[in-house]
Amino acid sequence: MNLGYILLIPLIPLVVFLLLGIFNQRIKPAISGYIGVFGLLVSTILSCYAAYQYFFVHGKVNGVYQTFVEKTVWMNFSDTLHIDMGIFIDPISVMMLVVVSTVSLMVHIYSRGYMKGDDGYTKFFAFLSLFSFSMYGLVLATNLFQIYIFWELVGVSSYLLIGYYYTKESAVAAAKKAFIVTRFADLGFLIGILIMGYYTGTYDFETLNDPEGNAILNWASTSFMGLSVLTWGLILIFIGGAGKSAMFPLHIWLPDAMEGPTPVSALIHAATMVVAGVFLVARLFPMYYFIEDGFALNIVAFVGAFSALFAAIIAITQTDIKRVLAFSTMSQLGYMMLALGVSGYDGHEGLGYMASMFHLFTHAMFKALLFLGAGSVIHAVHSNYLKDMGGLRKYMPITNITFLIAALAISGVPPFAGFFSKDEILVAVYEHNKLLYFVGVFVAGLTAFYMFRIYFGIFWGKETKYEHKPHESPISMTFPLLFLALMSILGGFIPFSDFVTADKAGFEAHLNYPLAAVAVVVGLIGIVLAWVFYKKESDLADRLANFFGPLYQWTSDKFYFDAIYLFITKKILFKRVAAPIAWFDRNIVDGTMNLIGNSTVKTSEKIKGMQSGKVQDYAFAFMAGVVILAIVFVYLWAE
Amino acid sequence: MDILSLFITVPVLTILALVFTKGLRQARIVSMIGSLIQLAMTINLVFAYFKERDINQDIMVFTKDVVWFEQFNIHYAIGVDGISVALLLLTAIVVLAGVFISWKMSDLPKEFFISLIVLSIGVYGFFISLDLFTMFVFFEIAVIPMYLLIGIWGTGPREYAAMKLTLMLMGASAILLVAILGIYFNSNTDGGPLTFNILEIAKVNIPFEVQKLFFPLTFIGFAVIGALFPFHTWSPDGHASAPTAVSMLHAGVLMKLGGYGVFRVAMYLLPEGAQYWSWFFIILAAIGVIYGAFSAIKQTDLKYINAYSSVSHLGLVLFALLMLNKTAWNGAILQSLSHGFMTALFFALIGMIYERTHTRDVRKLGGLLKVIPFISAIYVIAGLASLGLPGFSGFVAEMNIFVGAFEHDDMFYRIVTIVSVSAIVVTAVYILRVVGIMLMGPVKNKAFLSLEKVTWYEQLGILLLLIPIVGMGVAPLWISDMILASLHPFIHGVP
Amino acid sequence: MERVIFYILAVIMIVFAIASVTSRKMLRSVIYLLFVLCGIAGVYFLIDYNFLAAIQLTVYAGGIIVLIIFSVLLVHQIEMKLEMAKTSKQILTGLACVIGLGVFLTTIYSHDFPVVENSLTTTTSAIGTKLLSYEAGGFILPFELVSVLLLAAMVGAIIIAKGGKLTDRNDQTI
Amino acid sequence: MIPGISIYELLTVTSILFFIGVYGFITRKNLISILISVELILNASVINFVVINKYMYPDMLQGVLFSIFIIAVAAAETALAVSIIINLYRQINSVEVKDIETMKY
Repeated sequence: MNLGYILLIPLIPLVVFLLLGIFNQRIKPAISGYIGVFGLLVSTILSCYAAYQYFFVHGKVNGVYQTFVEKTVWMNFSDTLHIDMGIFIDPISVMMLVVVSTVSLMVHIYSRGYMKGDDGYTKFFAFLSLFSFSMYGLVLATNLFQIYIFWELVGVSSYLLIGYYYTKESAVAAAKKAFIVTRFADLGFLIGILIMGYYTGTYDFETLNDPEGNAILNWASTSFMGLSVLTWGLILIFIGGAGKSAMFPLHIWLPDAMEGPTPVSALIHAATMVVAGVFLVARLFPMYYFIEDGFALNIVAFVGAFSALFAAIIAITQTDIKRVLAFSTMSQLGYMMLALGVSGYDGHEGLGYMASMFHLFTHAMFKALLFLGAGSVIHAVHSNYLKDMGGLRKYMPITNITFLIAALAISGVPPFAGFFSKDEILVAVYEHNKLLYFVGVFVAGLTAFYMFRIYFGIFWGKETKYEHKPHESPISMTFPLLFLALMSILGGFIPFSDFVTADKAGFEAHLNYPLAAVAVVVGLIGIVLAWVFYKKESDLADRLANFFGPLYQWTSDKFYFDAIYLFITKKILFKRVAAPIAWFDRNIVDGTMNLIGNSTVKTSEKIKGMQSGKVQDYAFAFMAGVVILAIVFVYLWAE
Repeated sequence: MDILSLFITVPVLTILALVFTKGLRQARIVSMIGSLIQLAMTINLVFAYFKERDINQDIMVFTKDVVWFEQFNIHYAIGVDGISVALLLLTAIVVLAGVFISWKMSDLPKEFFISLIVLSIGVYGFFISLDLFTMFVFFEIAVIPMYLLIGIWGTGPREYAAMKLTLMLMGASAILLVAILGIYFNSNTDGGPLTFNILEIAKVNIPFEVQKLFFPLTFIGFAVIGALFPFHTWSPDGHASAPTAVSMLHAGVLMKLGGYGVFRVAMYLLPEGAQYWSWFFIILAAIGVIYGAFSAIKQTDLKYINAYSSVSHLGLVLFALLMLNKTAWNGAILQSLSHGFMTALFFALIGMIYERTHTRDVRKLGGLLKVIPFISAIYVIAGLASLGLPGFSGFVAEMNIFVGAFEHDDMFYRIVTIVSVSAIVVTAVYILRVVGIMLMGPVKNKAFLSLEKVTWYEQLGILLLLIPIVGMGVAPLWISDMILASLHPFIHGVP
Repeated sequence: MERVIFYILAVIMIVFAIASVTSRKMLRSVIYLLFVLCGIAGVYFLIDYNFLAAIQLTVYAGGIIVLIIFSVLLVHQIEMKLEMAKTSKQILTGLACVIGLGVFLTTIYSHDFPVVENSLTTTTSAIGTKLLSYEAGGFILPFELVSVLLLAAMVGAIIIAKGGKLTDRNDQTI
Repeated sequence: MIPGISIYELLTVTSILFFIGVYGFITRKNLISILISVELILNASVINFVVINKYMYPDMLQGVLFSIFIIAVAAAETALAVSIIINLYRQINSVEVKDIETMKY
C-alpha cells in the first residue's frame, strides 16, 4: 500500500497554518476562510480515499487487516531508544482519519458563517488548521512519544482556541485551566511512557502491541508494590488519556472549555480531541488486555462507568446549553471507556472494543451536530442560557430538525446511529459485568432525558421575547448541519465489526434484541419524562428541583469539584506552597547570602577601628605580640 | 591564524575598532558587523567541524597548543568537539541578538558595547579552551564585565545587584581555583611534570581520595554560575537590574558556563568523585528544579519570573549531568542550548515590553496581545517553548533528560526524577499565569493603546533567537547526534 | 657600702622613672627624668666608668633635659595638666608590661652569665684610643658616622624647626 | 663591677626601667611625654651594654663605646624630635597624639 499521499493529510493543514499564521495581517479574511476550507477539503478527500484503499483494496490480507508503518528517526535517545516520526495505518487510525476529516471539514465550513466579521478571523482558521494537523499527527502516530508530541500539540491548540476571545477574563481562565489540568494528566502519561520505554526498550506500538512480543509476554518480570511495572505504566498512561477525555476526576476543564467559540467546542471538545484518550487506550489495547490479565483495563472500565453516570447526573441540572452538551460529551466518553474496559481480544470477545470505536464514530457525528446546532441557536439569540430560549422551531426549521435527529441519535432511538453503537456497548457490558450494565442502561435513560430537556427547552416551550427576531442561519452553517444529520442517520448502518476490531480480523455482530429493547424503552422513558417536565409550560420541573433541594443544588454546582480544585490550587498550592517558597527564597536563602555580605562589612567596620593611626596602639600591639611570642617560644614550646 | 583563535581575535579587533568610534550610530554598526562576522565564522565552523569529523576521530578537533607560562606548564590549548561547537553557535547568535536589542542604548554606547564584547570574548575563550588555567582565565574575563554592565547601565538597585552577583561568582571562582589547583597537583601521579591540559589529565587516574575531595569544590565552583540551589540568589537580583542585552547574554550564555564547566572538568576529570557525590547534588538540583518553578509562580516582576524559571531550567541541566549517562547528558547540553535561546528571547521581549510600558509588574499590565500583537504573540510562543511544548527545543531537551534519568533503576533516582518531571506542570502554571494576566484579558491602561509597534531591529533580534528554538524543536536529529557522538569519550570515564 | 649605694640608686631610679611616666604635670615629669638620668650616672660611677658617667651627666642631664624643658616651655603652659590614658588601657598596658618583665626576669635568672670577677678601671684614654683607632677592632668609622649623623641632625633640626617657610610657600597645611 | 652586686640585680633594675619606659610610651598622650619614655628605654639599654661589658668582658670596650654612640644618637634623635614637636605645635597648635592620627584607616 502506498503511504505517500497519507503524509499529505497532516501536512496540508500544517502548511495552511503556517501560511495563515505568518501572513496573518496581510490576508483578507474572506480568502483565509477559503484557504482553510480548501486545505481541509483536500485532506478529507485524501482521508476518504485512504479509507477506501485500506478497507476495501489493500488492507486485508488473509482476512486480517494489516498494519502499515512508514517511519523515520526523529531523535535518538540512546542506542536502542529513539523517537520516530511516521505514519501508522491500521483500522482505528484510518477510521479516526475519516472522523477527524469529516468533522473538521464541517466545522471549517460552519465557521465561515459563524465567525464572520470577527477580528481574528484569519487567526481562527490558522488555529483550526493547527489543530487539524496535530490531531492527524496524533491518530497516525507510530509510537508513544510521537503520540505524546501531538498530544501536547492538540492540547495547545485547544488552549489557543478556548482562549480565542482573549479579552474575556473567563475565557482566559478556562483556557488556562484546560491546559493545566490536561498538563497534569500528561505528567502521568509522560511517566507512563518513561516506564514503558525503560522496561520494554521500545516506544513502537507495533512492538509493544504484539501479543507474542517481548513486552506482553514478559510483563511479570519486574513488579512494583504488588503490580507489574507495566501495569503501573498503563495506569499512568490512562491518567493521561483520562485527562484529555475528561474522565472523572480530571473532567473539570471540559465544561469551562465551552468558553471557546462554538465550532471549536464541536470540533475539539466533542468530536475529536476529547476522544484522544479513548483512542490512546484503544491504541494500546493489546497491552491493556494482556498485561496482568487486564488489571489496568478494569480500572478503565470503572472510571468510564463512573464518569458516564456522574456527568449524566450533572447534565440534568445545567442551564447553559453548551455545558449540558459538555457533560453529555463526558458521559458518552465514559461510555466508550467502559466499552473498552469490558472488551476481550479475539473475535466476538472483542465486541466492546469494536463497540467503543463505533460509538466514537457515531458520537463524533451527532455530538458535532448537536454543538453546531447549539451554535446556530446561540448565533441567533446571542445567549448560552436555556432561559433566553424557547419556541425557536418556528424561526429555525433546519436547526430544529437536525437537532432533533442528533438528540434522537444520542438517546439511542432506532434507526439513528447512536442506537446501534450504544446497543453494542450495552451488550458487551452485559456479558462482562451486570452491575456496570445497569449503570449503562440508567445513563442511557438519563441521556435521553437531559437531551430532550434542552431540546424542548430550546425549540418548544414558552416563547421568550427576543430583541432581534431570530432567523435561520446562513447556508454555510446549515449545510454542515444537514450533512452531519445525514451521517447521524446513516452512520449506524455501517458494518463496523467487519472493519474495526481488536484482533483486526472482523466478526459478525448481531443485534441482541432483548437488550436493545430494554435500552430503547429506557431511552423512550427518558424522552417522555422530558416531555412531561419541559414540553408543557408547567412548574413540575421547579417543584421537583425544590423537592430534591440540596441534592439539586449539589448537582447544579457539579458536586463542588471546581471548588475543591480551586481550594487545592489557590489555597494549598499557591498560598501554602508557592508563597512560602517565594518567601523562603527572599528571606532565608537570599537572607543568608546577604547576611554573609553584611557581616563581612560589619566585621570590617569593627576591625577598621584597630587601625587607629596612633603609634602607641601599634606599639602596644607590637609589644603584646612580642610578649606572647616570647611566652610561646620560651615556655610553652621550649624543647 | 587557525579557525578557533579567530574567535578570540575577531572580538578583540572589534573592540579596537569600537575604541575609535564616536556616538551610538557608529558603535552599534561596528558591533553589529563584528558580531555578524563572528556568527558567520561560527556557522562556517559547524560545517568545517562536520567535515573534519569525517576524517578525524580525536576527542577534540582543530586543536592547537602554545605554551604561555612555562614554569607552571600553562598552555593556550584550544580545540572543540560537538558540544563546544553547539555552544559557540548559541553564543554567537545571542550576542548578535543582544546587539540588535541594544540598538537604542543611548548612554555611553561605546563603553557598553565594548564591555559586551569583552564578555563575549570570555565566553568564546571558555568554550574553546582545553587548558584548565586558560579556561579559568576566560571564565574570569566573562564574569568581570558583568559588574560594570549591571552597575553602570542597570536599573533599580543596580549597585547592590552587581555587587551581589560579582561577589558570589567571585566566591565561586575562589573555590574553583582551589579545585583546579587540586586537580593540577594530582595531574601526574608518578611524579612527572604536572599539567593543566584537560585531555592529558583525563588519561591519568586521579586517586579516588583526591577525587572525593575536589569534586564538590569543582562542582560548586561551576554550579554557582549555573544557579544551583541554594547558590542561585544572585540570579534574580542580577537579572532584574541588568539592562536587557546583558540579561540576555547572562542568562542565555554565561549561565551555561556552569553546566559546561561541570561537564568538561568535574565529570570528565573526576568521574569517580562524581559517582560518589552525585546523590547529594542530585537532591540539590532536584530541589532547584521544583523550587525555582514554585518561586516563579509567586513573582510579579517579569524579570524575576524569568530568573526563577532559569533556576528551574538550569537545575534540570545540573540534574541531568549528575545522572551520568549519555542520554541525560545529551539532554543537559540540549537544555543548555534551548534554555539559552529561550531565556534570551524572553529577556529581549521583557525588555521591549518594559521599554514601551515602563513597568515590569505583571499586575499592571494587561491585554497586550491587542496593542502589541507581534511581541505578545512571540511571548506566547516563547512561553509555550519554555513549558516544553513539542515542536520547540525545550521538549527535545527535557525528554532526553527524563529518559536518561529514568535509566537508573532504583527508588532514589525514580523519586527525584518524578519530582523533576512534575516541574513541567508547575512551569505551565507560571507561564500561563503570566500570559493570562499580561497578554490576554482587557487592556488595563489607556496609555497602552498607543504603544509603539515593533521595530525592524527588534524583529531581527527576535527572529534570530526564535529560528534556532523552532529549528531544534522540529528537527533535532543533527544537533542531537552531533552531541551524542561527542559524548562517547566522556561517558567512558564514568565507572 | 657600694651595695647600699646601689640599692639607693636603684630605688631612686625606679621611683622617679615611675613618677616620670605617671606625673600629670609636664615639667615635673621632665625633672623626674632628670633624677633618673642622674641615678644612671651614679650607677656608671659605681661601676667604674667615670667617663661614661660624665657623658651621661653632660649630654643627657645637661643637654637633652634642657632641650626637652625648652620644648615644654615653648609649647605648653607649664601648669597644664596632662591628659591621661583610659584606665582600662593603663591596666592593660601595665599588665602586658608586668608579664613582659616576668618573661625578661625569668629568662635572665635562668641564664648563667659567665661573670668574670675583676676590678679593672677603664681609663678615658683607652676609650679615646679605641674610638679613634683604625686598626682591626677600631671604632673610627662609626665614630665618624656618628659625627656626620650629629651634623645632619643639627641641620635637620634647624630646617624642621623653622619649617613654616616651606609650608607657607607650598600653601600647605597638615 | 660593683662589689656585692650581682649582674642579676643590675639587669633586674634595667628591665624594670625598660618596662616603665614602655608603659609610658604606650599610655602617655603627649608627644613630649612619649619622648621622655623613649629616653627611659634607651637608657635602660645603655646600662645593659655597660653592665654586660663590665661584668663579662672587662678587658674589652665595645659596650662602652656603643653606649657612647647610643647617647650620641639619642641626642640627635631628641633634637630632631623636639624640632618636629615645635614645628607641629606651630602648625596645629597641639602636641597631643590624638590630633595627629592621619595614619588612621
